[in-house]
Amino acid sequence: MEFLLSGQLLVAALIIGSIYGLVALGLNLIYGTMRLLNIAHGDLVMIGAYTGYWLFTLAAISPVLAMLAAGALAGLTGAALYFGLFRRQLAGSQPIERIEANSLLIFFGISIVIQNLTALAFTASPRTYQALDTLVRIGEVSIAQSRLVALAVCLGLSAAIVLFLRFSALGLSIRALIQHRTASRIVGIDVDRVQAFTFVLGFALAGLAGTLIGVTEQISPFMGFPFTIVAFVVIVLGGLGNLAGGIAAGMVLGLIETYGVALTSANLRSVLIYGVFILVLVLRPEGLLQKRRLT
Amino acid sequence: MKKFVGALAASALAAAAWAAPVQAAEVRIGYSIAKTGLFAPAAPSQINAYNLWAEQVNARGGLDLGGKEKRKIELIQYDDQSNPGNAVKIYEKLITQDKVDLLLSPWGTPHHFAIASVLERHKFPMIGSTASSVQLRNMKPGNIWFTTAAVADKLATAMVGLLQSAGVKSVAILTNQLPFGQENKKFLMPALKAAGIEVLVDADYPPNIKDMTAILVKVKAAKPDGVIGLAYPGDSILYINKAREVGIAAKFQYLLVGPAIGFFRGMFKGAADGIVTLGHWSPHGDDARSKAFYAAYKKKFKQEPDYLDSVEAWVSVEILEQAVAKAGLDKDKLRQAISTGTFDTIIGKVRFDGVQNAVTPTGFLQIQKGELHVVWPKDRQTAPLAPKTGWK
Amino acid sequence: MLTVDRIGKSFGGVRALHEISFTVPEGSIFGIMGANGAGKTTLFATIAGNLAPSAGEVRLRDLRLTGLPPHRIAGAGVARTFQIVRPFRGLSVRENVATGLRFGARNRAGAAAMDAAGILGLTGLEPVADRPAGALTLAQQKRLEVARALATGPQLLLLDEVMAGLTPAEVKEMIAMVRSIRSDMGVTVMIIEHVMGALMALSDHVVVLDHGETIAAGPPADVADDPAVQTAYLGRRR
Amino acid sequence: MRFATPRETVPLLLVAAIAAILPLLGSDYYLGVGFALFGWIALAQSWTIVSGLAGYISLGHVVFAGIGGYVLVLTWGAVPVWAGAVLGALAAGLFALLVGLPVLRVRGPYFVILTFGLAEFAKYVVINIENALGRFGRLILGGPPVETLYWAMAAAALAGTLAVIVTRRVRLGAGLAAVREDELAAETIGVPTVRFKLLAFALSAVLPGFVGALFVLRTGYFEPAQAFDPVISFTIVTMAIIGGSEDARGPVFGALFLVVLSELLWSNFPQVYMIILGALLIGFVLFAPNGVAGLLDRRRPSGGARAAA
Repeated sequence: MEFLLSGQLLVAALIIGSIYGLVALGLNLIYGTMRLLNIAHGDLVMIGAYTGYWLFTLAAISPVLAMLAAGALAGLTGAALYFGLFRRQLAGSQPIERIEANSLLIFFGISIVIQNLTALAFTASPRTYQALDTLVRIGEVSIAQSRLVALAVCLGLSAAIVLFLRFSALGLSIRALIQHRTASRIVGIDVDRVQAFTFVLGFALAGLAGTLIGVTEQISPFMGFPFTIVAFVVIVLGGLGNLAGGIAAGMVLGLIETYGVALTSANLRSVLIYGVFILVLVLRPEGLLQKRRLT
Repeated sequence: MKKFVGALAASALAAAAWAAPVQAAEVRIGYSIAKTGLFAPAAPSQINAYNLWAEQVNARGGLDLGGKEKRKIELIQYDDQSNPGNAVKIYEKLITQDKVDLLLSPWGTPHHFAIASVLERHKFPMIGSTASSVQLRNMKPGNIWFTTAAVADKLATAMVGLLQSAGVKSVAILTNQLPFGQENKKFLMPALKAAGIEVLVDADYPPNIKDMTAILVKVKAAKPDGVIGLAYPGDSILYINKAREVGIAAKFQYLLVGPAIGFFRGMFKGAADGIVTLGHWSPHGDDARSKAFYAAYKKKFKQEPDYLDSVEAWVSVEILEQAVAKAGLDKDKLRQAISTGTFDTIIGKVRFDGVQNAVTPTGFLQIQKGELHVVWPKDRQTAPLAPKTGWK
Repeated sequence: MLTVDRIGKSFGGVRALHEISFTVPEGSIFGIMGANGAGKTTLFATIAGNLAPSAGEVRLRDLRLTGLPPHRIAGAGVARTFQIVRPFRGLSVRENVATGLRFGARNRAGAAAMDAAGILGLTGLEPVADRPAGALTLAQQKRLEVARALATGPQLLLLDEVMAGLTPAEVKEMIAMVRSIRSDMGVTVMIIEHVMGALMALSDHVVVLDHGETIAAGPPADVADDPAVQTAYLGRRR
Repeated sequence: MRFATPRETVPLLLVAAIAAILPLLGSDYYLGVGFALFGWIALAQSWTIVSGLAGYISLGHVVFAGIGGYVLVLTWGAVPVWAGAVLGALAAGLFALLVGLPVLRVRGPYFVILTFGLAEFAKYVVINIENALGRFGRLILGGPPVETLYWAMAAAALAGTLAVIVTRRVRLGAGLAAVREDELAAETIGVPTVRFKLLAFALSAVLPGFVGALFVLRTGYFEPAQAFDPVISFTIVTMAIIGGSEDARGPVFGALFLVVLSELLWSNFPQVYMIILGALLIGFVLFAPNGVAGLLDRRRPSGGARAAA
């Protein structure tokens, strides 16, 4: 059992956890502020992965730069969808449950469209590329550069966003919106502007994370959905709309996954993840790590 | 309401008219394959082979029909959305609506199994390709044949032979939960035991695995001579990345499915050198047929063929072409020709016994300096097996 | 008819109700007063079974209501309206009432067994009977709350601020309606109201709550003179 | 019983007419299309009972079909084929009863993603069971011919359509409509919400169990990842949304529409088909939330079940 003490294992868990955390953060932002259930979230990850692939393959641009382009592209997609589809939905007088249910179906449609447009454009063939693949040794742990970058970027960005939400005026507005939609309108927050910003930010984060994921994983038009699922598990664990809780839950899931698998069998990974997911939803729909003011 | 029903009726009629067979001079050859869904990423290897074949045959003036005439090929392809249920529907449609002259096989074992009953019902012979399972022996012979040489029980025997020749005394087995991986493991475990090869780590993992570090840390600690990864393409890539990171030093490292696909070697360059995988074909021998196929494929698609799927698909059309040249399009004669004939293919002579390929021995490939060589069986070697030395 | 026996309810340490006890006589109109947050609606929710009390119990004649699910309490003949209206928005007014008729009390005796037309007539909703409930004005939705509750054929009707937000003319109509519910249909009524005059005019008995505790009880006139009530409730309100 | 209304007769007659006409076309292909169409109708009607009438949107309905299929292969050879299919249906219903109590306490979007998670959970559990048993996809040889399966599925579609019509008429339907509109108000006026929801959930599971068994018989192959494919759940929801999920017409229209569309498109333009599907879903949710059925009788005030009338 001494392999459990291996630093390699811990680093792996942290990397997975931080990626989960960042991917889920985007989903959580959008759900928290607008109650939109973005089931197409993973497809933004896919777009980010393709951006990284093409920029590297065609122009030899490093994923570190490509991830910014991917974030921008995904953000633009977000802006188009927000102003094209969701702004009107949110401005209407529909009850929140209706918006939630509708958004799930609309995003499902969007997901199908994005996946198949990508398949039309780039074929369904899986693609991969090797960038930043030098091995870095830190003590007994050896790790590919790309994954080290992923760890640093995911942790850094997650922390930056939490700080931004805590200390900037815009961040404050976002938190106000998460806490209480109607009230924030009354106290004079420009709800539309904050929503647009959050929507774009949520999409951009997914795109950016996508580039980091695409360096180490097979890229295909249909790669995104598992990330949507994981992101949902994470934010349900951390509490829908609870941003810091979500980041922590991403880490927890990374640890559960890595050590759970090491202790039992990788076979049980999905049973484990969905088991946790179901239990949390049935017992505490508001999330395990939920503390109202944690954001 | 009336309007709606009217519109529906009209569109249904339009569909019927559109689907009605067109009397054409071409030989109509149909198949279904996963263009969307779970298996979509795997299908292009097979589609490419079909398209290349049709193009070559047409360039030669058409398909030889029993020596009497030559007709150009028209391929009819449908998407089964990775769903075997759809494949059943599509093959029924191909046979009864489109009235195709010949059928090619879909991608994947479940799809082959699913359409077998359709073929049987309509007495329509079809040569299978990308399917492998011990269960295929339960199929009724006569209208479906399988080119595969990689049935799990035979594979297990061959693997033990290969391991023994490489002096491997202990292994770690990592198995994907998908059927082909599990089936392989089922036959491999007793075979290893019988051969006295010790299994130090036995770990299963799910198809959607994202990180293998946990398993590989265990493998590293156990220091086996060999690692047998009963993996699929996605997890094969994951294995290379993580095994390199963790520093798995076994001299024999095997990945079931994945390394035979063109992009795999391009992706890893030196790191994948020494990896052994399933396959019994390589263009690097002295077979002219193989070299021609390889060159044409590479020229047309700007990538290497999949040494497994593209090759199986290509072998199936080679057999079909030769059988049709002998028997024409008559189903009974064709069945007879396929069942009894011996065919020249890029994997050598092929003859069927019941539904199975009775000739081709199970083989293994190894990546050596970025090229895939046949390393087993010994009489078909294009290069001898070499130990894996580090990750470059 | 209804006995509330030392009911208590707290939400995570916050005490919403404490040791509330009273008895509602058969055939009476029984008023509940109190400032916002005094626990009035919580009291109704514990009687109707929407909330489980932390202590004490509620009995309808010999039947212990506490612990029963809400639909069983409705089946026993207790109906309530909601302060913040909850009509079945997608259904028409008639369907709202029909749903009440289809469920509700198990024993519908005498005047309680009114049909849809009668209830729509009584509540003045006949003209809008085929409109979707979500499209009604607030005043109409308040009446629909009453209509749907009546449709369940109750012996005891809990009315939660059915007059809030109505014009004086509408309040007058509502008062008349409540009176006829008691007199014509023989239904006992408990009523929460902020409109003081209306409550005093209607009720035979009044209970005043403050911070979850009973501070006064008795006939309206007596209660209105109670100094505790005046400081705790009236004093603060003006 | 009152006279049947058009919204009740139209779907019944439509299903019956299609069932009668398709075999006359004399081709296995049409039988195959009909089999799929009726399968989808049966699934979407079942879904409507819990998701359309009670408003609990299930994104995991495939779990019932998967269970039905699994029970069929487990009992294959041990009991007659039809007994296996019926056992599959019962098992699906039983499963719904078992998980329903905790699951139906969860509401709104939480319920939606919970049902999805539940279906995936069941899938992975079955995958692990099959692995432990050493089974890697089960082959079923010698099932009933396509004609038999066709009629069985047509019967399932009729049964599903009837189930929705009857449910809407009886007290259960009125109660479910009340639950959909406002669950708290519903229980307060005496609707036994817990029991009704559970009943609706179980009702909506039985037929999919049967359909799932027929699906397996049709392909002759059972593999958990395919039997529990979430795409099936999504397609059911899409059909119900496009058709309109308020009465028995919606699922028939939705299934008919998508099956015809897919026959026209998917085989040749698969990605285009999927893109159109996605766009249609978005369009209907935004502009015609009551689906084709809603468009047909737009003079109706708004969405509401007539069950209570």
